[in-house]
Amino acid sequence: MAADLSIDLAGVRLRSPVVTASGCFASGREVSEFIDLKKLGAVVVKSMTLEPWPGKRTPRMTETPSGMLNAIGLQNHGVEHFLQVDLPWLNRMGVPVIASIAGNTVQEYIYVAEALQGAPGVIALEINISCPNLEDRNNMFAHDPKATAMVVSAVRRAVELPLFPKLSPNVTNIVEIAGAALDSGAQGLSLVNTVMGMAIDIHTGMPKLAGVLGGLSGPAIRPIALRCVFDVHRAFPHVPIIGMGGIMNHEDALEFVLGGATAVAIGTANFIDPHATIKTIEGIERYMVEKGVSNLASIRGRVKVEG
Amino acid sequence: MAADLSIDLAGVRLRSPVVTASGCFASGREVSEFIDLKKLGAVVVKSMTLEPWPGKRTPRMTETPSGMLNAIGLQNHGVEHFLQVDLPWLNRMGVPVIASIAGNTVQEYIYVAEALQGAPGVIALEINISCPNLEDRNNMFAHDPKATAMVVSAVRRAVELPLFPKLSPNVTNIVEIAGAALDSGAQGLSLVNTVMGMAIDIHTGMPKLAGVLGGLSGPAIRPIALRCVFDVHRAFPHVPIIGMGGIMNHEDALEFVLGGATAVAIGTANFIDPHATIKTIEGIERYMVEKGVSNLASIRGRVKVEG
Amino acid sequence: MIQQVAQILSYKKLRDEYHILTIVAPEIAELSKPGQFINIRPAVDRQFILRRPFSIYKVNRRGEWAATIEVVFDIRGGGTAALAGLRAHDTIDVMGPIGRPFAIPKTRNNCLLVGGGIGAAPLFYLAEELRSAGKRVDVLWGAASANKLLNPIDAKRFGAQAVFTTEDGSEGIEGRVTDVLPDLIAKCGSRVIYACGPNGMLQAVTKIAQKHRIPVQVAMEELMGCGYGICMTCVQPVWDRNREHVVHARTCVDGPVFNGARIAWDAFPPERPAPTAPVGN
Amino acid sequence: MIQQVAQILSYKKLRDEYHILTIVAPEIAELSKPGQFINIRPAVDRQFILRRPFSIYKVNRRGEWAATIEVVFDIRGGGTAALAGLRAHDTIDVMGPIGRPFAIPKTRNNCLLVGGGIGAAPLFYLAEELRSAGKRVDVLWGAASANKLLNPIDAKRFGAQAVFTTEDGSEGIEGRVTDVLPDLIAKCGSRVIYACGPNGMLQAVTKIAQKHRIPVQVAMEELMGCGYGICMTCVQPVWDRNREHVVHARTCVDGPVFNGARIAWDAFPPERPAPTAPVGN
Ligand SMILES: Cc1cc2nc3c(=O)[nH]c(=O)nc-3n(C[C@H](O)[C@H](O)[C@H](O)COP(=O)(O)OP(=O)(O)OC[C@H]3O[C@@H](n4cnc5c(N)ncnc54)[C@H](O)[C@@H]3O)c2cc1C
Ligand SMILES: Cc1cc2nc3c(=O)[nH]c(=O)nc-3n(C[C@H](O)[C@H](O)[C@H](O)COP(=O)(O)OP(=O)(O)OC[C@H]3O[C@@H](n4cnc5c(N)ncnc54)[C@H](O)[C@@H]3O)c2cc1C
Ligand SMILES: Cc1cc2nc3c(=O)[nH]c(=O)nc-3n(C[C@H](O)[C@H](O)[C@H](O)COP(=O)(O)O)c2cc1C
Ligand SMILES: Cc1cc2nc3c(=O)[nH]c(=O)nc-3n(C[C@H](O)[C@H](O)[C@H](O)COP(=O)(O)O)c2cc1C
Ligand code: FES
Ligand code: FES
Repeated sequence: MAADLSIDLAGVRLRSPVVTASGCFASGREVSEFIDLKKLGAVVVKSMTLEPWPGKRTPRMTETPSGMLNAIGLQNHGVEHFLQVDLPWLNRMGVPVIASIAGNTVQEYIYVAEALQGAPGVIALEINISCPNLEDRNNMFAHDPKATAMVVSAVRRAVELPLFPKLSPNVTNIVEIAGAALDSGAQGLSLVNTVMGMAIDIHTGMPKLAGVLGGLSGPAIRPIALRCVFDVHRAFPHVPIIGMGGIMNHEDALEFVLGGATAVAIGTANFIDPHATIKTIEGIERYMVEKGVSNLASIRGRVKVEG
Repeated sequence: MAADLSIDLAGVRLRSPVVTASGCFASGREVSEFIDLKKLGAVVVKSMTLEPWPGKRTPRMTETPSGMLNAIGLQNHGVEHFLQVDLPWLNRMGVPVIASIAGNTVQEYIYVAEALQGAPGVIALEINISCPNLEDRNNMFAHDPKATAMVVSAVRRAVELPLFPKLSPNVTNIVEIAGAALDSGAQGLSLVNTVMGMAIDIHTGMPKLAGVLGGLSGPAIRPIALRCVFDVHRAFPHVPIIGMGGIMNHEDALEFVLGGATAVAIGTANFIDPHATIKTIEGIERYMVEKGVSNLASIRGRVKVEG
Repeated sequence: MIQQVAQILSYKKLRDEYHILTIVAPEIAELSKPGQFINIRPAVDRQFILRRPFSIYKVNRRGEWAATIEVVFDIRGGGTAALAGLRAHDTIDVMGPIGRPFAIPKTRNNCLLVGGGIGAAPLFYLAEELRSAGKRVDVLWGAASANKLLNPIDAKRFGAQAVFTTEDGSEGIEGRVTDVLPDLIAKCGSRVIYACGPNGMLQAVTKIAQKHRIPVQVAMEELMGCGYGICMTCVQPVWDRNREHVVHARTCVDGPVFNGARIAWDAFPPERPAPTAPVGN
Repeated sequence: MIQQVAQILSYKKLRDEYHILTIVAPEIAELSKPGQFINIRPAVDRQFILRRPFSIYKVNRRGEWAATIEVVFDIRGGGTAALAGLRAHDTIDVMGPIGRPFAIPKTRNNCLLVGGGIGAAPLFYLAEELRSAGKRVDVLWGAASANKLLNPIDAKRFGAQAVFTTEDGSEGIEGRVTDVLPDLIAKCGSRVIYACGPNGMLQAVTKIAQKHRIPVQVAMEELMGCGYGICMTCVQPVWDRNREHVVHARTCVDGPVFNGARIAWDAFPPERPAPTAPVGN
């Protein structure tokens, strides 16, 4: 029996359930030396802002047990550069694009979104709300249901594209934030962004990141990310979810699908192995054939729990 | 130069800065086959409830990258058994005891605390508020500043002992919860409890824990726990903190001290090596001698960051 | 109980199926009794952090240059894979001996040992002790197929009767141990049964033993966080003395050997667990 | 750039101080140029998950049975420790060759190579290429002490002038490379400088080169998440073309070799960083 890897993501049919995690794939050029981007469900590009952002000082990264902390500071060339340079290239590659947008004010999100409206090959916007809100004492948008609703509904009004707000796991009640995002017009959700962490060099007394605090990613956070996906899926069973966090291979990816993810995103694994996405797709296909699973939708969220 | 390892914890002088993490040392009997408990700052015993609790079904544990998930369900023999059996034994061992108390209602916390008031050798209470609150739709006490305040102030009124509420990292703003606990009369804080997570067996479709969700501990969570300690210490520089989360050796322990911990607790590491606490103490002493640190208080929170 | 860094005396394969490590650990060997286990840290610096428990398969108190313990295992994941990579002179961190051993009967003589697959491991050490105590030992090994039967050659050596069952009939009788157990009990005049293997098998063996009114000791397995009694992850549901309530006993130190009649077999987890309050812990 | 699982041809130690791995990687060897590096995954299943970057130390395009690359390293932590445990026939996952190589000057002839400690690694490969291009190569190695000087024997072989400085005076001139650099430039009539080593040294060397109005190429190091351009962790502050703004260039693919004059040396992190908004990322 042949396995159909295609999935429906908020009305868009994707060739495969595997996409890239924003900021862990740049715009795909470097990785395309190793893999055929067309095999991916979509490329989720590095979050873009209105103007180019320089990002933070170095050190921007440090390793921790089974993970890494990063504090890049959203270095990116800005939405114009994306439209002029990266998007045309991605279109030539023939892979659907999910544009991740970021900003420090609601207005900035709106400007970036408007610039992307109608851009060829952009099938959805991922809204990276794990950004400090300059208008509210630098609180993360993602940490407050109201701020989340503000950004999402503003972008909703500005564009027609399907919206996937990307939620932070650093919250008491991710279901509440998810609800706020969905009530504000989101078609789906991306879960999750990095977990806030820190590391210190005990010999120099210096923080290991110039930004002091950073985002934890990699296998270490997989159980945390999976729990977020599970909780949100049980609360909103019909909402498409792009699940991510520590997915290194097809087995990890399938854990997320059984937990409630519609699609999975691969982030840190790309740093270790440029073929990680493709190997994951191939592994999922093998699993489906072995288990006689004709399409992923049929096992989504099917972890055996009561109710 | 000799290093003085003793510390002041909310007015009590402890022989060493290393204590045990509740639930990761039972009451010390098993570990005493391997180490001299007197060398520890204190033994923090498994959380106790009013009545004996049977705990959850098995499987109660599963390994994850650089960590483990547990869902024990606070299996314990109840406060009476502790007073009759465990405490007298611990007193004979000559080690100070921090009693961890838990419950599902504010009243239950009060009963357990009252039973412990004046118990010999009990130098403080750790209040495990990572428990479902039966009176509020099973929400964790630790996830809500009001519920946290309710428990802490109630226990405050009930007993004279120094109180160390143990906070959960699964919150949006741990500083806010810490503030609520301190305003309610806590002398110090224990940071942190486990991070909520989940794992699924993709071959059976079963959750890997009978409780489905569990608490993540071990090296994987160290950067997260350290960030919590750092944030709370910067907000409340004069409050003693027992820091924990993934501490496996003296280097990890010193990261927490530089980040703001007064004392450190060793949990999961005891499962791997019954000598983990002692080795950590010896390593801290070596470090102090090498660096010419006369007492730990002098480097507490001294990570080199602005302000 | 002892913790020590011990040296590997030898590694060998058994029938291309199982792996045997002989570990130089005089004190542990000295103290150990059949049914106990050791808890090994296969490696440091790996993504898995915990120890791995293994039954004591054989003990050689007069080893070439020091007393040794043997463990036999099959490769399940990272830990056993790391152990299978060890060679003579490598060292590993070992804790043991751990847990309640099998009880050697004073009066009863005919002992029947029932083992499922690799689960038969502790029964080899037990058989030796029983025989040196002058008991009659009969053996019933079951497995999915011939290659999964644990060391039948030795089993035939010490078994007055040595019966094998395989589910695919590739060796011995086609079927499961429980199919032949009743007849074998009668035939051997068994007065006590020792069993180790999958839970399902242990439960079935217990039922049969109870029908025959003979005591049965079962060696249980459960996921272990610490392996020495401090974490409460490894519990079994057992009846309290007056058989009123089911309580949780630690497999590592209150077991791994239990009286089969004390296990509350029906209290094991449901097919679909309900999400319960996550931490606590 | 290529990713492949490559076999170790040999492991050897250099002066009890450094470790040398010779790796069979024909295609990578074929493509590689001096100044480029390879990114190695020392092991799987470890608590550390990322690759480790190493300069290409030597290339042998006519290896005994296939073209090989050599890397030389000292043990800093888990990754290099794992690499030092590799032996002939072991395999590792390698990506390379990566990054902007050193530029070989068309007209200028006298090339001065300045290396600090292990940082001298890529300069050995460079020296070979320069000399086969008919250039004069002079060498200035500095280190804390004699044993930390990288392979001075070879350095003397290919250096018209080969000068060594050690901070403790245990070999060569007591002091730092920058103490002798000005004189050496004059003495050798150096027209271009290639430098690799600690940031502080590279900055000082750049200043001196600029005073002498000769171009300097520096090979920089920075923590690398991916080593092939997708994660933005490895950036260096560099001046944009019209020297108006400092922009962040990736060390892995926009470097590791930079024109020393383009690095914004004063833009490096402050002693006490301020906690800034954590994620984003
Ligand atoms: C008392 C006792 C005695 C045992 N004796 C033997 C023996 O003699 N020979 C043998 O081959 N195996 C034995 N086992 C099972 C053995 O411990 C596991 O096969 C081993 O831990 C698997 O580790 P892994 O990393 O290779 O597999 P993984 O599946 O990667 O292990 C993942 C986690 O699950 C745990 N685990 C997996 N299987 C089991 C199991 N069956 N029981 C307990 N924990 C498990 C591991 O310890 C680890 O924590 C025994 C188990 C117990 C509890
Ligand atoms: C372009 C480049 C070329 C290099 N060439 C060499 C070489 O030829 N010989 C050599 O001995 N070393 C070289 N290094 C440094 C080498 O990469 C580190 O020594 C190594 O990564 C340390 O890994 P570890 O696990 O042993 O140490 P750990 O300290 O445990 O490593 C922890 C983390 O820090 C990173 N790290 C540590 N030191 C460095 C460093 N100096 N530069 C970049 N990342 C670092 C590691 O990659 C890892 O991610 C080079 C680095 C770069 C960037
Ligand atoms: C270096 C790095 C940069 C990242 N940049 C972004 C980003 O720009 N926007 C975003 O939404 N997430 C970003 N992330 C988060 C990832 O998209 C992903 O949510 C997270 O890393 C968890 O997945 P993983 O464990 O597979 O990496 C970044 C992560 C890393 C490690
Ligand atoms: C098996 C297990 C049982 C635990 N039981 C308790 C408990 O009863 N009360 C409590 O406050 N914390 C409990 N904890 C949490 C630990 O005390 C500690 O906060 C956490 O494990 C992080 O530290 P570690 O990474 O060093 O283990 C338990 C943790 C584990 C792993
Ligand atoms: S494994 Fe920890 S108590 Fe048994
Ligand atoms: S290391 Fe990832 S961009 Fe350079």
